[in-house]
Amino acid sequence: MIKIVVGPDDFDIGVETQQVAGQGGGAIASFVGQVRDDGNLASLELEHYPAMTQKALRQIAETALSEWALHAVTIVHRVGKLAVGDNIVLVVTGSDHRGAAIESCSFIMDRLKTVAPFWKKETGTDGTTKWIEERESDVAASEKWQK
Amino acid sequence: MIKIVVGPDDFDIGVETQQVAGQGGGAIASFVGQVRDDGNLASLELEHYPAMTQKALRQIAETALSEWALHAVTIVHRVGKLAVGDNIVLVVTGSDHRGAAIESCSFIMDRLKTVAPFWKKETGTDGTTKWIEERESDVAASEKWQK
Amino acid sequence: MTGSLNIIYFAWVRERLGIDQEQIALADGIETIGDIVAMLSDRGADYADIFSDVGKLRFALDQDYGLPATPIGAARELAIFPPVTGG
Amino acid sequence: MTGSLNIIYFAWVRERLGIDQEQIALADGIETIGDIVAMLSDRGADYADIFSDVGKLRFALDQDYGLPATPIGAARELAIFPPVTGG
Repeated sequence: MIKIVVGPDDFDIGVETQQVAGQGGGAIASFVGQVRDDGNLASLELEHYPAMTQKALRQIAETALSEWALHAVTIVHRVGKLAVGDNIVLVVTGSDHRGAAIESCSFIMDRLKTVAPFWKKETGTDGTTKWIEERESDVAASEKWQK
Repeated sequence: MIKIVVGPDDFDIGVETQQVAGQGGGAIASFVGQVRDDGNLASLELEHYPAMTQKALRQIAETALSEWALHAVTIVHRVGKLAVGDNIVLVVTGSDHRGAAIESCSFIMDRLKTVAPFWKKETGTDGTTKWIEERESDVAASEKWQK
Repeated sequence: MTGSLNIIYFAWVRERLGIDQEQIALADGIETIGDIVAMLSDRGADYADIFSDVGKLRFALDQDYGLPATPIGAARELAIFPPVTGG
Repeated sequence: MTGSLNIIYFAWVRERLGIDQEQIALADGIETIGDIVAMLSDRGADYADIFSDVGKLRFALDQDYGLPATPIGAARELAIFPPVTGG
């Protein structure tokens, strides 16, 4: 079962993991990404490409389901204006085996970071704005899954 | 910050991940292991070595903290009688970077499986009991972290 | 090949252009994503600044990633944006 | 070296012995975990069944893992149990 949610609303990791666990298995891995305080960040604006986002996330989830023995994949990604400490992204995977659950969760995050059409714009405490740039480490993390 | 809980009580992944997130970072990985229904399992009894369990789990958490840049590690492991679908174990790690969070979560689970003094005894739907045996795949998963 | 294509911009590309989309006519000789980008780049100095370095841009044709060499074919929407930074 | 040692059993070792712990006197010549296990194994056929194959057992001396060759030293508690299966 694949569940993809993209929108402004916050998520509840308890509810989402329980839903994935309910699909069977017994091994549930999850990852939460939050707005990190780098010392002078006031807020973060997440823009996306609505017509493509669902499609891109679904393709990532389907690839995960074809590569690992999973019962369920949930991806939630927020858009709009977020504050320091707010949730941004949640990935939950359910499997019979912890290795499959954890690895596929890691794969989904790495792919999402380099493929899903989201862009972050930071507003600093001094009022200046800045579009976040792609990080080489994210590109490398995503490429390591290519065989 | 290290938090270790061993006891009969269930845990709340929402509460535990929030606590880890509150220690800073922005990348929170978690793993939940539940009692898996293999078709004829009635219940599971988890025995442990109380004097050693806390110590063994703390050592694993400390190793994780020394190997990865983490803000917090939480390990919760239940003991006593559990039913199919019940939570057994929770590991939550918090870091600035998702790689560190996910890898250390995986490391802690692999180590816990082969080092922490817990033993599982299954009672089948036909009333027979059986001590679970060590799995080669768990030993291999644990050994792959040795450098 | 003639027809029209909707071009849609995101993030700093959108901000610097001041528009989020435009409809363009596909003149003869415009076959690939690269041809479109060259055409945009030729509009003036501001456009050249944004579009001359394709390495800084990513492209999606009808919501699938494409490269400068990817043919437009019968696609209806070309998105041009910086490398993604979600998650 | 003389003294006493508390031996504590878990899981099927505990169940098959029917006791969860016992106090033993450390006679001369008992220096290592392996010496203790050999002594237990010598108690009779049931004990031999449980303790003769050290590969099926794990040992902790004062709550730290030990091997058959590990010296008892001043330890106060030896735990003998099957490979762990938690998580």
